[in-house]
Amino acid sequence: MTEQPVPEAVKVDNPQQQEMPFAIVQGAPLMELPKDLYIPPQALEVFLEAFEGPLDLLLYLIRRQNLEVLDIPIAEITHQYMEYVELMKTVNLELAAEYLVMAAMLAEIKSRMLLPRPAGVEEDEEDPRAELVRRLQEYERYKKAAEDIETLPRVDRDIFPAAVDVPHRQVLRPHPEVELKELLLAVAEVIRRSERFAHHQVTREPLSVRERMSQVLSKLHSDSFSDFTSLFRVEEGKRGAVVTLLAILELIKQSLIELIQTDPFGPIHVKAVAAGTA
Amino acid sequence: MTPEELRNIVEAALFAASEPLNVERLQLLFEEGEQPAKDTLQQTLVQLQQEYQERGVELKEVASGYRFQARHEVSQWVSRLWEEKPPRYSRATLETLALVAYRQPITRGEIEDIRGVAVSSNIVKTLQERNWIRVVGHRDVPGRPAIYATTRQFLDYFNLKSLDQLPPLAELMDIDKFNEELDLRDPGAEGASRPGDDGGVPDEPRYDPAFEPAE
Amino acid sequence: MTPEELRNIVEAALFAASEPLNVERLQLLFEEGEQPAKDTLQQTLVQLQQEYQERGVELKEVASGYRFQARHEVSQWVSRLWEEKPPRYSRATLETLALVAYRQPITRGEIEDIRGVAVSSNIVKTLQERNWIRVVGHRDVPGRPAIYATTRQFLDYFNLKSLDQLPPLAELMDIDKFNEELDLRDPGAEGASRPGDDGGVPDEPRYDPAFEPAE
Repeated sequence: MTEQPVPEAVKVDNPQQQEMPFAIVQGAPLMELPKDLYIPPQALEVFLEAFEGPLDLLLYLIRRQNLEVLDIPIAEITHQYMEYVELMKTVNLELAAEYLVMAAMLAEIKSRMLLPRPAGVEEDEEDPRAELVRRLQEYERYKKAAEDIETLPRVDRDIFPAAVDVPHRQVLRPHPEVELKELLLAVAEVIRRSERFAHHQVTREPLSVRERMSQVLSKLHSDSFSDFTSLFRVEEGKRGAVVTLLAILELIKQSLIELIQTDPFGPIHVKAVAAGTA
Repeated sequence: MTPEELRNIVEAALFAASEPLNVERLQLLFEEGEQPAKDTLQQTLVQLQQEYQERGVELKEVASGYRFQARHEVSQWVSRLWEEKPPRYSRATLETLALVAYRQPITRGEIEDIRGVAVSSNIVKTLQERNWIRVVGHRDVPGRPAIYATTRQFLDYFNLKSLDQLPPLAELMDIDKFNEELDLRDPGAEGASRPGDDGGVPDEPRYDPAFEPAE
Repeated sequence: MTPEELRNIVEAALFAASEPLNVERLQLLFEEGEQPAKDTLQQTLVQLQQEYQERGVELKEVASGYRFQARHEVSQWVSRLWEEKPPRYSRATLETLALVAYRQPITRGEIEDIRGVAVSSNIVKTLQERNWIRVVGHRDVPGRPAIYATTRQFLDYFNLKSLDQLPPLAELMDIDKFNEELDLRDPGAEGASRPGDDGGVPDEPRYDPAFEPAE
């Protein structure tokens, strides 16, 4: 960040504050902005830096003469302004470009003011100064707004927020969030891939059966038998019984569980095949 | 959780956070399912504001939430903690900032039109790096220039809750009135075709920071 | 200066300072000739310590002076101010989880067969630590591989009552149709060209209830 200190010359529009040297030119203090048109060439750059552009300079010239913006003596102001612009051109062409546009505008206004108005012709035309006045006023209100903002209390200068340490701070690493959509896209993608490239055809059992397979498996132990009927729940009705039966058959097919029936029509017992840790 | 425990958590969080906290942010301090209602938190904030009424720090509401800060009355002593001078901003920077604040959303070209001088890229960059202004879109004209607006951080920095707490803009004298005063023309003539009229300058900022999307 | 004014200055300075302050440093807040005695400041510090005894922050004496800090009791909540942004799961993790959900009970080897690529132990461990999958048995083949299934927490997280609320595989396989439907159901999809959209990740709910298949 390149924060330049606001030059003292910013105070030019407060004529009562002229005790401070406006600039030091070859060792000699320049106490105020030149009242006549002569600016020592060495001071020109300092002089220009004090202004934020042609509108600012014009405002300064008007204010210095204690004029209302509305009563600009265009001829006089234009004359002074042009003198400054002439000086600028010799030093800082880039900057002068913007000032030249303003000079052209002033010259145009001046010429229109000089032309005699044809008698008896009702003019629809506005006063040629109107546009200039509008721009000057518009600029001045934001110049003022900037000054207001400068005086607002602000952090670092007038506002001091509190800051305390948290000595027992814990590092919290939240779990990633997953949307169901992501999961579904992942499964679709992986199955599609496997079907395209592998010999492997993924069968598509209803999910209820697969879920039930997990449930049955987690209920069973490998070191003791459970009652076959304990796997069924009356409140689930026929559909539930079918799902459970399909799950058991699939588990047997995959050699994950075994069924034992000692007598015909005797009770059926079931246990997990492996010594699972579940 | 007792009201005292809740108050202590909110109090400590406000003191520990490096930026203002709002009610939504405070809710996130708690596990899902344990989050206090917004009303409850709002009451806690009011309670804290009262408890700190007579103390060296105050709980201040700014644009993006609440923060504890040294009370104005003691700031002359507190400021002596720092030897460095606070940063100063050039007139060009402040005028550019003022135009974004009062005329947002606004393009760089529009700022230049009003200031009558080019706005350097550095100024725009500085203001963006400070998080005071940001690009909120692009104007649909050739070159698609960026449109700038101020941020919540801008308001926070200047101790403001919303843009309408900015000092009011000076009145712009009506051009019609100007024409009358010049006494050059028929007093009744209406300035029907004011040059450069952009449809009226609003005195109030048009940009509502409440619409700013969360960052 | 009243004792309250002095306390407020010391209090504000301690809160505003970024490092601990000792009595000598506190004296420097005042103009020469107006500096309170060290004893007076020491008493003020003791008073502040007492006033903050039951609050969310405490005044603690450390080697280089006094500082306010969040009380231990509230630090678990306050710490969440700095909670890191949640990372994202890798595609391999999501595919593994998806296969456990749709093909359970399933071994790691079976997952590898379908994915055509090895599944790292880390992935399985991550999903187990999240309590989304668990071992429900071991297959009776050499190596006795663990068999995995999803958990109740998995269903809870995705707001499902049972697995058959997931769309059947056959429906998912029609990927174009599926994508279209996702787009239609995704309320965020229409904001593709919002002005000022800086490409940030929109805050979408992690689960769209509209997504739930009709029963």
